[in-house]
Amino acid sequence: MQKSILLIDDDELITMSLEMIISSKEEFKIVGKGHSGREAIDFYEELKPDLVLMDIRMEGMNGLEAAREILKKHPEATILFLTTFSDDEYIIEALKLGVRGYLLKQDYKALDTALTAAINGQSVFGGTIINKL
Amino acid sequence: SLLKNKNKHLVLEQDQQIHLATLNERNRIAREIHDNVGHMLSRAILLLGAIKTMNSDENIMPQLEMLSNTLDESMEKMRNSVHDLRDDSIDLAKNFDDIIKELTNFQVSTELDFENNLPKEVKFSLIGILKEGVTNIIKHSKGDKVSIILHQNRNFCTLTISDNGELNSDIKKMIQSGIFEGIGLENIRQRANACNGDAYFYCNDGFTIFARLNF
Amino acid sequence: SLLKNKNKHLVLEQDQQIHLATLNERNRIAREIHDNVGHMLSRAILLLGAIKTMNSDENIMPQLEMLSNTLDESMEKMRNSVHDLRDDSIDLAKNFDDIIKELTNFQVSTELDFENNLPKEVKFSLIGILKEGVTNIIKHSKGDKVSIILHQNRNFCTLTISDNGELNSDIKKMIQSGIFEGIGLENIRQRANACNGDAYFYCNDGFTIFARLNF
Ligand SMILES: Nc1ncnc2c1ncn2[C@@H]1O[C@H](COP(=O)(O)OP(=O)(O)OP(=O)(O)O)[C@@H](O)[C@H]1O
Ligand SMILES: Nc1ncnc2c1ncn2[C@@H]1O[C@H](COP(=O)(O)OP(=O)(O)OP(=O)(O)O)[C@@H](O)[C@H]1O
Ligand SMILES: [K+]
Ligand SMILES: [Mg+2]
Ligand SMILES: [Mg+2]
Ligand SMILES: [Mg+2]
Repeated sequence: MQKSILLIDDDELITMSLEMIISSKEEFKIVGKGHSGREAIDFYEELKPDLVLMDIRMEGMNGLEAAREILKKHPEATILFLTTFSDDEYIIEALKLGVRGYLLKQDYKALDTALTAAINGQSVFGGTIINKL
Repeated sequence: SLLKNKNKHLVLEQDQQIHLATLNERNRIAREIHDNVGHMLSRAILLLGAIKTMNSDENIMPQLEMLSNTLDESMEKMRNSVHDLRDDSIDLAKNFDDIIKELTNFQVSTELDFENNLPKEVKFSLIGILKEGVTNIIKHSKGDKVSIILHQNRNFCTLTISDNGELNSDIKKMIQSGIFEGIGLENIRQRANACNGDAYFYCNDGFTIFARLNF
Repeated sequence: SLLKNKNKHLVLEQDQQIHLATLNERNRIAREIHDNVGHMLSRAILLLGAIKTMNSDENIMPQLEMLSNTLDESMEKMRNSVHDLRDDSIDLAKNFDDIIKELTNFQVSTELDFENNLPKEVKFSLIGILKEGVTNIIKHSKGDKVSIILHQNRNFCTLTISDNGELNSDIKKMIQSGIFEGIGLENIRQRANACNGDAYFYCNDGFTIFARLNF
């Protein structure tokens, strides 16, 4: 069974690129693309994807707030953040929220391993996959 | 006196302020580069990843690969710069070196034995003391040799700055009495005191500053 | 006195040193980023140009074009950052703003009328004077209103800092006699003097600092 993925980033070039890369893999399909924290929440309700891949820094409602909202209603949701740098502050925040971790946007080579690991309940921190925290 | 006290306050705060100003500036720049250039580069790298996935023209594959490496390297370089920017540690060796370099007309021997784990305030004080000592040598010494020795122990360190210029007897008396003309030597003592230590001045065979700082 | 003189020297040098330290740091970083990241980026842009020429896969042409734009933009952003880094101008408005923000418990009215072409030393002195004045208000004033007025003329400017807190008679006498407890007001006068100007203190209806700086 293909795993369904929701992509959220305020930069359309990023969601387009990620879609091109992820759709080329057999095991995944992109079910939605959004560009704000608000859309992340709405699309999650509507699509119930296997995984949300979401930018942290967005105008208006940022990724951290959107994740908090989604997880409040759906503690089982699998969310991975997208960042530009591995930033300690984000890692700590993400940990506190209960998301599965974060990925560097530019680290697209590690993408499918990371997505699979996260969907299987493992934690992903930058290129590192951790079994249980 | 009151004014003297104010003076002490000022000197001790100055080091701290200069360091803080430098740090603030660094952080501002780090943030700016991080937000602007970093964002652009990461989207370029990701887009190129997408292009490589889609591309069906075998001929350009090696060039796309080279481009990929170049962009990765740019990101790496930028990250390192930004990381350097965020590092607020004080490079004691570098600071000592810069000050010692000013002694162009002296034959200098150094023995600097310390770890970079010295507390920040101790580093500030050591740099301040060395700076005053070296300024005095350039301004006042009649000698031609200088020796600078820094030793670190478990919970204290000592800094010795000596030169071989003989002092005239008036100045010897003045220094032995603890009354100084300027505020240089007084500042050295205050910096040592600020680190629960003390400073001593000797006028045999030239002039020697010996400071002990505790941590 | 000698010590007083040293003090003056120290205060005036401090502003300069902090600014210099900041500038040095900026330039170091600007050079590093420019040399490293800039070099890499220009390689990438060149390589991409070659790829676009060679490419025969129509499907990826739009993406290659987008990548091209992204890289150009990265270069532009980097250039701007580096350029900003090299800019050694002092933003007087920003500095005034930061200091005035500290007056959280006062109702503040400002009238800042100046051009950014003020000489650098005048800007330093104005910032220093405002800082001392604001610190004093926070520390000593019994009032709740502050007014800050800066006027620039062809070859001089004036800065007025007033608050409506009444002074007790002892302090009034002290200030009128020109003998100050701390070094704050003395520093204000020295900063004004350093710009061929002077500072005056008035204790009617609260406390007012009036400084005139020439250039
Ligand atoms: N290395 C030295 N060789 C010879 N004389 C020295 C040396 N260091 C200090 N002195 C003498 O000790 C005096 C006091 O030094 P201090 O640093 O306190 O004051 P200063 O150098 O005269 O002035 P300031 O440091 O305030 O600019 C000096 O004036 C000088 O006569
Ligand atoms: N805005 C003010 N309101 C009331 N009193 C003031 C005000 N500004 C200064 N003073 C009085 O004038 C005195 C001298 O000020 P000055 O800034 O010279 O010294 P200080 O603030 O006491 O100490 P320092 O500035 O050296 O830390 C102060 O002690 C205070 O009594
Ligand atoms: K697919
Ligand atoms: Mg974003
Ligand atoms: Mg001296
Ligand atoms: Mg004061």
